[in-house]
Amino acid sequence: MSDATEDLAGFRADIAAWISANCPAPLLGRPMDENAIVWGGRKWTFTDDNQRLWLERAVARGLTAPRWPVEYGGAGLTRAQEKIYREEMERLGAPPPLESFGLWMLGPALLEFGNPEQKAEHLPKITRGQIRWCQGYSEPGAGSDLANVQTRAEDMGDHWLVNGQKIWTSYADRADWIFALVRTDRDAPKHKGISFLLMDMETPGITTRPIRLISGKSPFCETFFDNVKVPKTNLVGELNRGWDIAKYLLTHEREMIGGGARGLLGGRSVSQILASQEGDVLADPVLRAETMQLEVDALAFGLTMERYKDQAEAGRGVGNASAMLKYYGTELNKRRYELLMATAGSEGVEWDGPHGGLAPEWLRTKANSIEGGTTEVMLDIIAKRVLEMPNQ
Amino acid sequence: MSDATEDLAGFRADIAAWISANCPAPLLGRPMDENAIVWGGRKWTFTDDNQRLWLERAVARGLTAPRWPVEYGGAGLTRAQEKIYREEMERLGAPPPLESFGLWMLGPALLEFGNPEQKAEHLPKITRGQIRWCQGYSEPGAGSDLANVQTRAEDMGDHWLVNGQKIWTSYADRADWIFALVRTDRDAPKHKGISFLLMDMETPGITTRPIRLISGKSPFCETFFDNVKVPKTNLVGELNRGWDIAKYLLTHEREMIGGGARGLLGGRSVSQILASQEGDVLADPVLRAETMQLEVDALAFGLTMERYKDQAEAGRGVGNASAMLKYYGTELNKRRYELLMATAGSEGVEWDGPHGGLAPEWLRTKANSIEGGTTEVMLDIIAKRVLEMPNQ
Amino acid sequence: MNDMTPSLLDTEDEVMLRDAARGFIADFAPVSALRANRDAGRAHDPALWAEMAQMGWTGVLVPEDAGGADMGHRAAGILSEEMGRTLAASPFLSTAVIAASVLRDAGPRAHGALQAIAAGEATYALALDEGPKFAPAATALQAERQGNAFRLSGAKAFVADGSTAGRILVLARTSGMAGDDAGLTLFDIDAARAGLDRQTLSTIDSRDHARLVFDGVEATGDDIIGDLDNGLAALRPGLQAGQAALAAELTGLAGGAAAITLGYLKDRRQFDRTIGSFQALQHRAAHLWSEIEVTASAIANAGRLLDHMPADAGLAVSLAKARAAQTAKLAVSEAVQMHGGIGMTDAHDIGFFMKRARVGAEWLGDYGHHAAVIAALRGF
Amino acid sequence: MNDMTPSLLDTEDEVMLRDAARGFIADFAPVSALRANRDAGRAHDPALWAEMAQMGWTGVLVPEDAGGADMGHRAAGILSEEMGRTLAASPFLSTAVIAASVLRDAGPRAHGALQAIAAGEATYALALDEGPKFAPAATALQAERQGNAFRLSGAKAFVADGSTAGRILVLARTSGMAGDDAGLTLFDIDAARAGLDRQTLSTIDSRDHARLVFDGVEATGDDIIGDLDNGLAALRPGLQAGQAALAAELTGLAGGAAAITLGYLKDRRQFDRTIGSFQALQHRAAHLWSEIEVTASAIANAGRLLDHMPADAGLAVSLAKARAAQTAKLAVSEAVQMHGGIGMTDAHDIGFFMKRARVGAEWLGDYGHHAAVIAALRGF
Repeated sequence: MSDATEDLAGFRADIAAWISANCPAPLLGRPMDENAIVWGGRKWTFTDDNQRLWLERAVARGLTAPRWPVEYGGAGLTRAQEKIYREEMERLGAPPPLESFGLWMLGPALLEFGNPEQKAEHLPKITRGQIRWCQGYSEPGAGSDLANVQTRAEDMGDHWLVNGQKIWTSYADRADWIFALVRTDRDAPKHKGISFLLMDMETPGITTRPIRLISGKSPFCETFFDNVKVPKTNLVGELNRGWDIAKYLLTHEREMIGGGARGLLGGRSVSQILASQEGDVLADPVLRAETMQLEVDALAFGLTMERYKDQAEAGRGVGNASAMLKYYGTELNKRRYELLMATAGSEGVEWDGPHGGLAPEWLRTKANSIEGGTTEVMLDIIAKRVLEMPNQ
Repeated sequence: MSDATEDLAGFRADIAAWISANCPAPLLGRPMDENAIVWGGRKWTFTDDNQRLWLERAVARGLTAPRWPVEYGGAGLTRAQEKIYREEMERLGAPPPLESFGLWMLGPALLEFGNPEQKAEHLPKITRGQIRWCQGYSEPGAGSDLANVQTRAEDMGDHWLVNGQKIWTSYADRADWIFALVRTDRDAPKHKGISFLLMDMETPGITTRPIRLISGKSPFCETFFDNVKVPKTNLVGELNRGWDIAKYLLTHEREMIGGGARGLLGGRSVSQILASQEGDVLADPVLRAETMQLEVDALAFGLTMERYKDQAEAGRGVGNASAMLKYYGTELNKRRYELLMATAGSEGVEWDGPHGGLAPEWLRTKANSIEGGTTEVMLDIIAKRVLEMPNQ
Repeated sequence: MNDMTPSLLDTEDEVMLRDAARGFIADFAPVSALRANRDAGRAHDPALWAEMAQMGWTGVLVPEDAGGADMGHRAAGILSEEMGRTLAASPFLSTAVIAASVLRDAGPRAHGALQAIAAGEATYALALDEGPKFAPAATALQAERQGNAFRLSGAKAFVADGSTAGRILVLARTSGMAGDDAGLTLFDIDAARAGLDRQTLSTIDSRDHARLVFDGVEATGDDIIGDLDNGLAALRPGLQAGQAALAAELTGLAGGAAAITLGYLKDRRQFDRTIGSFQALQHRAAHLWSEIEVTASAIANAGRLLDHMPADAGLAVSLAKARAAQTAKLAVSEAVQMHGGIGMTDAHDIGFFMKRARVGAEWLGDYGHHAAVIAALRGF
Repeated sequence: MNDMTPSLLDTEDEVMLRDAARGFIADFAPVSALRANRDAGRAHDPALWAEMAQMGWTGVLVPEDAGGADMGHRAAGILSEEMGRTLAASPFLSTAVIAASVLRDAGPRAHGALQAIAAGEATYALALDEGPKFAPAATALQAERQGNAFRLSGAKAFVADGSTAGRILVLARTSGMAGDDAGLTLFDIDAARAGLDRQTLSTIDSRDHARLVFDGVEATGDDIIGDLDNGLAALRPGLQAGQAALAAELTGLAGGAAAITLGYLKDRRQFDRTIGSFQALQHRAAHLWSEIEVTASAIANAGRLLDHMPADAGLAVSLAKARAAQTAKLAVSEAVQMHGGIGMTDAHDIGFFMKRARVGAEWLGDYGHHAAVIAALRGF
């Protein structure tokens, strides 16, 4: 056993012991439904004290952001350590102490593109769950054409004046701050002239309106900007180079969405769920063959996620190939829920039947292949940028 | 029962009696393999006297071309009668007395576009199996772009002078005449300036070379034209309007190819074949589910072929929707043979194993979705012409 | 399927019926009507049902001597298809198709019931499945004999139109065990009968579905349709008619979703061009259209065979339902995906198609069930 | 699969091995070599095998003390993948992978055999299946005891490298009945032994496959690998190694077919544009690339587990073979279709990929077999 391997084995034992000692027992092994997620932020109320306690302890150890530097409230883990941490969390049934767009999206962007003041100001509030962020990319009518940004920020000397409208801003009605793409040069080509701006949602002139989805839920909002004054210091990275940050985050988001098979499933595969259900639904050769196919594809895709993460870690960038993870992962997730609905039969079509929130989750998965870049855009990216297929 | 229905019942009885009385018993129920087909023509030799006898009797009754006018050697049947004729042929296990490109392709073109002399000259020789035709459409490098005709026919006053090369000419090495698209106006737009020309393959300057396919067979040839002199009267339809005839025949061909599930299968479905085989290959849920799906789709497609034929007969043209028949039928046929290969296991991969010519036929089906317009071209046609989707 | 099958083309009468139905439904039951019903918390609009009765649709399968139009199963399929195009909600399938098909074989006693259906005065629900999958023989609900009467006890899990129908056709076990084909009896009872608890389910298609709990509900021999212990035979015509009509509805639904999507693709611009000009979307739209065309043939065939050779229609009916379930699934998947974000919003109609397609795929037997029926009939 | 699984990334050594293999194969075993073999009526070129021995490939799984390079299963997979890219034909899989894996567990007696493999002097074939589908337990070929010896009688239907191999690993029944897992014994015999008739099969992939008929072939206890009546256990390491390497070959084949096709799409013009600019083809090419990427992970994983935790590698091996069979099928279907007419001609190479993919999909278990193994291991 090499030294590195030995160190990791030690780390595994330590972290497992820490989780066991610190995660309140009532939280262990609970299904990860919507209500079990801790999002944090000014408006947040914990559903119980255990959640609060677990968050506080994780914050103290830096484990809300395991790989971020310790100075910003992270734990400074290596990729291998982080993987072990997540494995042990899953094995012990401990829920993530905190989830947020700050952790997933803004933090990585600031770590890469932010200046020291911005990092010091925003990152600790994210790791401590004090500020909840939302993302302002899409605009009405622009759809997949993200670079078609019409919301404009005018340079008024001592501040930016923002006017326009965003759509698909996740939980904007519950978020404290927004990171958004705004147009700062209207004469430049589409992908130039975009900047990356941070705004406090309490700034006068910002209003939000939830969008009701086909699942009956409203996780997204429309967000309106009417003469919103934003400090000049809230611009991240270079002026008019916001598209670079957006691309960086899109790649990041794709990997994340591609890997997502959370929700009702928890860590379980569809086959495990079906095998545990009453009545032998898999006696039907059609459903059985589909389940086998899904199992085969999901196992292979899980390995692929690991391989790509290892590759990114090894410093060999994943780049445009992340489009594949997003494409494959989201299509797989849709198949997963189609199969669950098919096996649930008439019980599955109730909004609140014996299978709990299956129907809304099923409908929710239909957005997987749209948000963060549609399946069609991902295939275009693979064809044009990975395979270098011609335009004419 | 209406008069029409009564008449048809009478026709069914008559034709069944005629088939029983005239088709030599040894031909009944034989598998329709390659060697069982009668193609006719100057170079033809019957494999046995029964084939010759059956052809002669069918010719006498006009039944090599059931729907053609009696004056050209047809039987003048209605669509409903023809359908009954084919049903009874299949039920009694009688083979078609004659197959040929003349019957399938050139005849319909001449009936629609030919002048009286051309009809009188060529149609009877087709129905009697005296002349075997081949088709000269494709050219090297043109692929799906059939209108990209480079073979040219120059007007030399008293004759056409033809130079160029055709590819995918079916059995050109065994055919007596060829119908071909030739360019007669090099300055006109691509689809104009093409004419439809008939040529005797014995004319000096025409040579052929068989193309060996991945199946090991050579049903197609390259055909070369080197200063070939062709009588002016061999042009069908209007000068430079040959594309109209080609389109008419392409539609016709598509319907024909789409409907084709002949060869080894005879009239049997894949499920019937599999159910009759030793060992329960369908105990495997994967193969079972695939067989079920194929059965469902094949039954529904068979009904669709009937519906479209009825529609054409009712005078409501099928038009561009024929692209769907071609697309769906050929893709279905490929699935059929993939399934047969999968169930045959290692026996299927022998060129000449226990499943006879399965492997070559399987490979042959791969051309189904290429010849007569590729699947991609068919989908383009449906999208642009049936669904009227935009170009930009 | 059989060389005597009549042509699958619509007759002139059928073309007229389809045109009339499409026009009427566009006016009186567009998708916005389903939305209005949903928002008002009602499963369907009685005024629409009254209009359908006026036009003779409620009597589409009722004999003329009972006041029906007796147009036949192909006609019922055409009406269902047109209703499917806009997701028009009504008790049509449960009442005018299933119940009418069961009752017209039930002899003179059912004359009044058929008259009431044709007149639009009676509505029916079929209480059949007790678990999440279609399985008539699995019926366990007991009809216990007490002298001349029966007491029905048990639960039906998923009854379409179950909370609003005036009458219930309920399959109950009078002998044998759950799983036996024999020993089942079909009862036709008033939904208001004592001991029957109807629990409305909140389902994704915003239609009326209910769980029915029978707690000693009384029935007599007069309530039996067909023969004691032979209820499956009495039910078969209704089941087949219902499966064929539901398949037609799903095919109409697929066509409706495809048409809305095609309109969107021709209209919507992105990346400086109409998205309908992207070849990848064109090929997928063309494939979807092809699937719908092929399924339409199976729908027409099922209607024709039920009209002309009902004893041999089993394969055709299962073929129609199997194909329709898959085609509708493809259509709504493509429709929602091609709409992008807007299709995910409740404000857009396309989501309704996806929800109804899922319910329709399950009800009266899913793809796997019908594919297995076909496999059995085809001998493998 | 397991949280201790080593990284699936190629190590530096593996990257070098792959590069070297690709270069060598491009020079010495391009697709044209397969064509030349086929046209010459020979299954593979002994000169190529000698070169492979020179480079240590024949000893990739042979321990160093027997003269092997002992590079492991991941390395064998990389070599197989590269051979798959050009359809390089050799006895590599039968000999260097399957036989070497079986023999290295067979104790000191097999030392000489392993030396001969590493030196490129011995070639092996595995005589297993007696019917058209992979089914070791179905073995019926009898090894009848006669004193200290056995007499083998029966037939093996489809033996890869069966007509050219110098030695045969043959699974025979020493007790029990066809279908029993127990009662099988694995023999290692000289192919020249009396009573063994080798009938060369003409197969679509132009490789060596034979039907082997055993008519009282004599074997002794010394010829037994592993334990009497426990042949499946002795065979397992070879089977798993072979399945993983065959899966790697098929994935390389898929990648090779995709690369040729991509080149064609970028080159070929039609309708006045490069056909690779058609979006429908682009999306299909992108999908195919995605499938190959995902399968490549399963291949790497199978190799890693065979190297590091062979006792737990069953799921990983079946996953690799299941994915590879389907991916190769998709790749060759798309490749042939996208080539159009030219792809149908024997003069073009792409057809060879389709033919080998079909053979590889069947050999050592098809998709359905391995998917069922996975289902069983995953508890459903």
